[in-house]
Amino acid sequence: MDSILFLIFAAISVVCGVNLVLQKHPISSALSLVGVMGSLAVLYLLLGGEFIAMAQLIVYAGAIMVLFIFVIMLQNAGGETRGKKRLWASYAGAPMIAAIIGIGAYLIQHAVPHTAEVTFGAFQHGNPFDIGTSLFENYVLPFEITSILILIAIVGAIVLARKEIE
Amino acid sequence: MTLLDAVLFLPLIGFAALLLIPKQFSRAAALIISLLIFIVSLGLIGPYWFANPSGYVFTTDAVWINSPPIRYHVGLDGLSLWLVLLTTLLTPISVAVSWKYIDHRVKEFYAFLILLEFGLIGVFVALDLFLFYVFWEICLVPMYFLIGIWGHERRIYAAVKFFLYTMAGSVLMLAAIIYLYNRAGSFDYVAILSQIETGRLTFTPRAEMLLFLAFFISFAIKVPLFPLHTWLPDAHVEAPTAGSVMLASVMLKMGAYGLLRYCLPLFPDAARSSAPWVAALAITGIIYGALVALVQPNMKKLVAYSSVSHLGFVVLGIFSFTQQGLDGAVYQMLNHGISTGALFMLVGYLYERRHSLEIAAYGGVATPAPNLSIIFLITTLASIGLPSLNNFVGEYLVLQGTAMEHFTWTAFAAIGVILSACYMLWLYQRAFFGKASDGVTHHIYDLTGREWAAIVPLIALMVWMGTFTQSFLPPISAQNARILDTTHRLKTERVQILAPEAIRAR
Amino acid sequence: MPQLPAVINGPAPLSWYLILSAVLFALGVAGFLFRRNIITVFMSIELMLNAVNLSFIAFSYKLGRNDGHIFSFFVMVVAAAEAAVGLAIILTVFKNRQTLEIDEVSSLKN
Amino acid sequence: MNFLILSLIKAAVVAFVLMTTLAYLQWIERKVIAHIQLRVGPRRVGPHGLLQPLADVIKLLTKEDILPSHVNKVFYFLAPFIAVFFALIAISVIPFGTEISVGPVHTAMQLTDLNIGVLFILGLSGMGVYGVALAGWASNNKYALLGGLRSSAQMISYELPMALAIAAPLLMLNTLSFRQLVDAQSGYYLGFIPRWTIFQGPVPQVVSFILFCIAVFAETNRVPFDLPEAENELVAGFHTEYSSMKFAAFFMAEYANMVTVSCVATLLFLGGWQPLWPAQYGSSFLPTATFLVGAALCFYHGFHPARSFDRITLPVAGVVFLGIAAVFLIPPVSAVLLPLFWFAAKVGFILFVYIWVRGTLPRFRYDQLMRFAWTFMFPVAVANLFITGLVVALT
Amino acid sequence: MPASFFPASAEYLRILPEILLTLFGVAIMFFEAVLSEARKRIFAPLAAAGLGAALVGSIVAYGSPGAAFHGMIIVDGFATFFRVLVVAAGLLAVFASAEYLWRENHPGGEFYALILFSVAGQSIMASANELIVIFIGLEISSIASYILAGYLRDDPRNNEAALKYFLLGSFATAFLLYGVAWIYGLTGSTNLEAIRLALSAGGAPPLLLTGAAAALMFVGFGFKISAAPFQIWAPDVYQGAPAPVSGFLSVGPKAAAFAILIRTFETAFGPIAHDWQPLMWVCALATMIVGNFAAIQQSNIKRMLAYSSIAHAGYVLIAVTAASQTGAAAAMFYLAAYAFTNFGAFAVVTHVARKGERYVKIDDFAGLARRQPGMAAMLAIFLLSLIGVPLTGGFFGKFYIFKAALDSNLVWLTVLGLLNSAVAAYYYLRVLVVMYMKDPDGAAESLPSAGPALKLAVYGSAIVTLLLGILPGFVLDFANRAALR
Repeated sequence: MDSILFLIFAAISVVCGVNLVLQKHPISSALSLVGVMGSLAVLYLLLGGEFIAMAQLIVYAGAIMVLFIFVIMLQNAGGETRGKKRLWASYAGAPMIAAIIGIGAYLIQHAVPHTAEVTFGAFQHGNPFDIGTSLFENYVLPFEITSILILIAIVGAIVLARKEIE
Repeated sequence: MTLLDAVLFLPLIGFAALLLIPKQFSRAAALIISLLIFIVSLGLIGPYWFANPSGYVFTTDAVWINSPPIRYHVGLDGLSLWLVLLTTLLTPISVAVSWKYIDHRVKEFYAFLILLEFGLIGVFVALDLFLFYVFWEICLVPMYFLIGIWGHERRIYAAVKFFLYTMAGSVLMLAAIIYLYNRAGSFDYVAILSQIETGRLTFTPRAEMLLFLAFFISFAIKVPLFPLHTWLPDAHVEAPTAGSVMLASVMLKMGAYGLLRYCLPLFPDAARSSAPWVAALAITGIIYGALVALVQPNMKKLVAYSSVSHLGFVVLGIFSFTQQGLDGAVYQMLNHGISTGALFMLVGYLYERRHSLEIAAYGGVATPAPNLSIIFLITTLASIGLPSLNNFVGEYLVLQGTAMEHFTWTAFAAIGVILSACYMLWLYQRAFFGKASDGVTHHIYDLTGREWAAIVPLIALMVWMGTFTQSFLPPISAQNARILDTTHRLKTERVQILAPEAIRAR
Repeated sequence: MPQLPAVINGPAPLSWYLILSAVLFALGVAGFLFRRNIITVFMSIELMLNAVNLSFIAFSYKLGRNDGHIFSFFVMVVAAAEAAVGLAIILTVFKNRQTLEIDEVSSLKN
Repeated sequence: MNFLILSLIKAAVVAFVLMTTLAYLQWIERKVIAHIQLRVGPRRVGPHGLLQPLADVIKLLTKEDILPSHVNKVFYFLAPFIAVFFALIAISVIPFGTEISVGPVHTAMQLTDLNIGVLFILGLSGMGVYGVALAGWASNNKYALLGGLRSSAQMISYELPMALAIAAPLLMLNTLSFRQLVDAQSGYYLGFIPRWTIFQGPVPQVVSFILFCIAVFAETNRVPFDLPEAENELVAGFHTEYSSMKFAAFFMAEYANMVTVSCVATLLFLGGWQPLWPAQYGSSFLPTATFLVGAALCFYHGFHPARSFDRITLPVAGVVFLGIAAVFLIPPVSAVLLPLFWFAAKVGFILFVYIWVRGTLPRFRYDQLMRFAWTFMFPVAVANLFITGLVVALT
Repeated sequence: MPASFFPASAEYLRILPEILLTLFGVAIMFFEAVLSEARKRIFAPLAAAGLGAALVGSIVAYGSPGAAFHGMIIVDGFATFFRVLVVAAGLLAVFASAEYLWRENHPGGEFYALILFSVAGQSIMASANELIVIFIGLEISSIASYILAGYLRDDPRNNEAALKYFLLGSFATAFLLYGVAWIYGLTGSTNLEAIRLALSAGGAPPLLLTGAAAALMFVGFGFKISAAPFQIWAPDVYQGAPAPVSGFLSVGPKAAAFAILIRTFETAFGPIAHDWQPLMWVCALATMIVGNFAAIQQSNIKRMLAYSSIAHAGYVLIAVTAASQTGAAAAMFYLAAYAFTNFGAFAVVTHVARKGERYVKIDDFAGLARRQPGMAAMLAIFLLSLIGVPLTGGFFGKFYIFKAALDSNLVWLTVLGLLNSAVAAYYYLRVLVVMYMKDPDGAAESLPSAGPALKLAVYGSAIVTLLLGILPGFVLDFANRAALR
């Protein structure tokens, strides 16, 4: 069942990922990405990451991607036109990517012990309590400095996007 | 704090002072400063006047940077003594010749000139490889500006070419210096030399050859040796008179000085094994320079190519590995400094009057300017190597020294002497004799008092050096003997490592 | 968490997860390199970050510690900040040029 | 397979109840609004218009499904599905009552008890924006687009104070599972003040409750925050181009969301199915009493001569109420139904407030709405969270 | 609440500079909101005060060295060196931009706040001892930099710079993260010391994988330091960004990126140094060559300086390739010298460019020596230092780097590097030529004299450049003592 679930959602995510790359219109790409994120959230659950799966939904799918869609809608730009310059990409791109993936997969297959298997429920430290404990004990510094990051993002978005007030 | 430190740092102080002094006084200030430096520097002769000390005098050895241990280590020996004096002498003269010639951005001009003096003196007195390199590079900057700002039409091209050639050579030298430091654990020239002499520091032949080449190429560019000389005519032609004087008289000597000071003692085996090749290049340079000078329509270019030829003698002498050859080479360095410096000044005088460097624009100058003609003639003869004038002594010694070891070299080199007579006399004939054209009679006037004052010391020195050789030669010979001693001993006895006592016993 | 009966619990090898992560990462790279719409390019980067997160979580499972979860949490936060700023930048570009074609944003150079 | 069957049964029950609720919520709303406006509301179809929802459904199903020619077809079809999917799936983590035992089966009155239930709800509510945004965009119509943009902006903006408002009680209760949340609110101060979050020490979460309520009004695009659908400005907002079932889907999503957030508010702040006062003071008789009163009213009005219309329906309703009141007195059944009653009562109250507000408050202007979110809601929520956190940390 | 929950006060002391920077940044944002337009001149002094406080803070923090927050950061000489360096870079940026912002009609506290935050990020990078902190620090610095690069949002050049910087920067970050993920998976830790232990222990993970992970991380770092072949963003960004920002970008983030590069590769990946050295070798060489040969062809001075800064990254990579303590020390010294030199050059460019940055061609510097001899002389000093002429900091920097390289027997890299630096002289000289040897273009409008703050930045940089060239001992000794291992 675990592997079946994995295969289903892996397939969804890969199909969505390919779709993201192939779709001409950004909105289609954006929704494909949401699809990837959603299926990844399920995979996180399979790996025992309850909190992170929800964070994936809330932060990524629910906030970041909405922002993307928002901007795409604001600009209301059409699909991209076919450029001559990138023609080589359409011929060389796919085999190249396939080759890279192949090599990577081969490496990984040989690097990770075959005994390592994922059983649903075997990993118990992904719940909010454990995450919170780690976050506020070991990782309190990164957590705190992340606030600077967010502050910057706020300031930056305001600096760049606000309307000029006469 | 010794006298030498004072001589070294006075120009730097002078440079700063010049920058601060108001524009209208800068000429006078530059003259006063450079004269003051010259007078102070005369004191350097002291030890050699009373005795002929072996080794370094006026040494200062202080820490500059802790790690890596870079020291402010300066000292004077027979080799550097005269070169320092040549520098300090030519600087006020350069100031004097530029008095009218330089009419814009006067203050900067003199500032750069004095800064150049600082670098040059530094090069000649540094006893720390790193310090040497620093001064070596410092010389580059003011000269670059002197050529680039106050030069003639193609000044920018010439300045950049000059800079890049020298820079390219010197980076290799830097690599070699660092490598030496890594092997010897010190930048101190004296320490490294003693390590090499005592056999504590040895190189594989290949490494030694590479190190030698790294230094050699850098120096050869500066000398300049035959295929690396192409920057020189450009730089000379485009430089203002004072720049040409400093360039020809002192800066070219940096290369030869480097060969003597570093290439030979530090890498004797490599130097000796490459001597035939170097000599071949030097002879090629002598003949090539002379031939090209022969066909030059441009006076300054002619003098420039004659420099290539003359410096060929210097290199030939150095790589003859004989006492006479080395003495001659050093003497020739000084001679060339004085006679070619004088030639450039005189050409500069002509240019100030006629505003042309083409030989064809002159002719019959002797009529409106007899005194100028006479001075030019003396200088020409000195440059040719007329006996009793200075160049004769140098060339003779070089040829003699070379002949002792390799007679064929001498035979070829002698052709250069003959050719030099041809091109110099032909130049004199074309420029000073014949019927004076309107342009010449209208513009040419005789020497002014300032011009006299600038040229007379050089003429006097030509005669003095040509006749009273012994006033100058002893310190040089002593130093050269030491260099030769090092290289010989190492050549013959390098097989076994010598104890320091054994060396001292010699 | 409701537990599934053991009968239908068939484990999946961990390396599958990692390979999936690599595949998604490569897809992201491909999107970045081959796409010309600025927003799509940016989304490709997000896809790469997601792939990285999957790796983190998978490794976390392997190591039996939750550090990886924390890391991917930070990655999400950073991605959010990046998205806010990045989209603001894209908006300014669009405002001044009226285009989202990356090839047309090349007024610099000589 | 026990688990699966049980889950299916529960899902079926929940789905049926939810659908019915949604349908009748609409009816109730129309009735309440009508009464607020001194009208009578629907009463043509069935007694008191009770069959109106049914009629509406039939109408929507049989209406012509218009597919405008200029829309982006894929997303145009996808949008309502997304909206309704995320709206309905959220209910799966909501518990309605305590655990029950029917014969050998022991189960919770809840589809699934995630230990991250609150996060799940938050996540889904974030996903709900997609339906709205996509609908607006896919319609390829400027009113729809503006409506879509507005409502997504609004939902994003208000999600923040909502999440912060939720965080405060979570800090006190220290769990993310809805069931445990409710359990943590059991008990009474001084024997009669319920330990609901809005009353619980050390920091009674009144402020966050209010904030939450305001935020969810905006989240669900309800008056006074229904700018995206402002008829006089934007026709009908993002669903301008939708008709028949697809329109119904949006409609259903909106009401489902209302129900969900009401449930969440109940669970988080109002103690879930915990009674208002302890059983020893007779709280378990309240349902019976209520329905008795209801029955009495029905009978009173039914037999009132002025109400000739209701001569049959009201007495029937009264009889039904009487029956219900009786059911609440049967001990084993009442154990199951009492929590349900309390839960439904609280949710119903909040839903009533929704309708009440709609009937009384005017609409915001768009800039007011956004400014309100960022300059009032957000700072207050942060301050509340900060104070709560501080107090919790210190005690 | 357990007492151990709160870190000890010494640990807070160790992040004092970051705390100060953040506080001042927030204060500026606060005043931005409440102050009237007329009072907005206080932002620059306030930011300078913040940076000054951070400077003191870094030194105070150095008073209690050691790791803090569960080994997330470590305060040692290395960290302090780079902290001081990035704070100084920020200080220069503040001085150079005060006038610029008024000139471009964009005065505002956000700019300074972003500089402070960016510096805080770099400061975190300097002291980070853990990959996640490195990552977050890097992002803080980068995101602030993206915004700064596009700060004048109505200027299409700014937009383009910001966009390219942002897209390529985020792309690189993803690679970095993927590398981090693998390192975490392979070694079970993200703490640099722990990684080092894991890699040197008996059961070290397969080299192929650690190597691949390290390479992925290097892609990320390589982008930030603009090493070839990841340098493509740099010219566009430096050309398009506001001149003082370009100066800042070429200095602060770069130095901090080198700090983490050195710390990561020499601490964590030290055990596999022999395996990454060849790669670094190639990268260093390629970086120098790309930078120098592209710079020769430029006519825009900002673009030229961008390529030159790529080339300089190549020189520093030589020191990194050396993988030794002297190498690290040399890189530190070089970065210090380079920071002041390059920033100074950009500051002069800022001044000459004038409103709207219309005069950024090299030819626009014609006759600068006549018009403003002081500025010209300073730029000459900076250019000479970039060439590596003695008595300037650049010279000693190059010297130490090549010395370190020779120490590690990288003879050919040294020789090629030196030849590269000779090539580089060519394009720097071109600017000198134009400034000193060409007459000013008659059409160019007159150049107002620089304001005091800009002058302070320019002259200050020049003084430090010269100081590092004449008395490098102090800085070098510190670097030597502080260098890792």
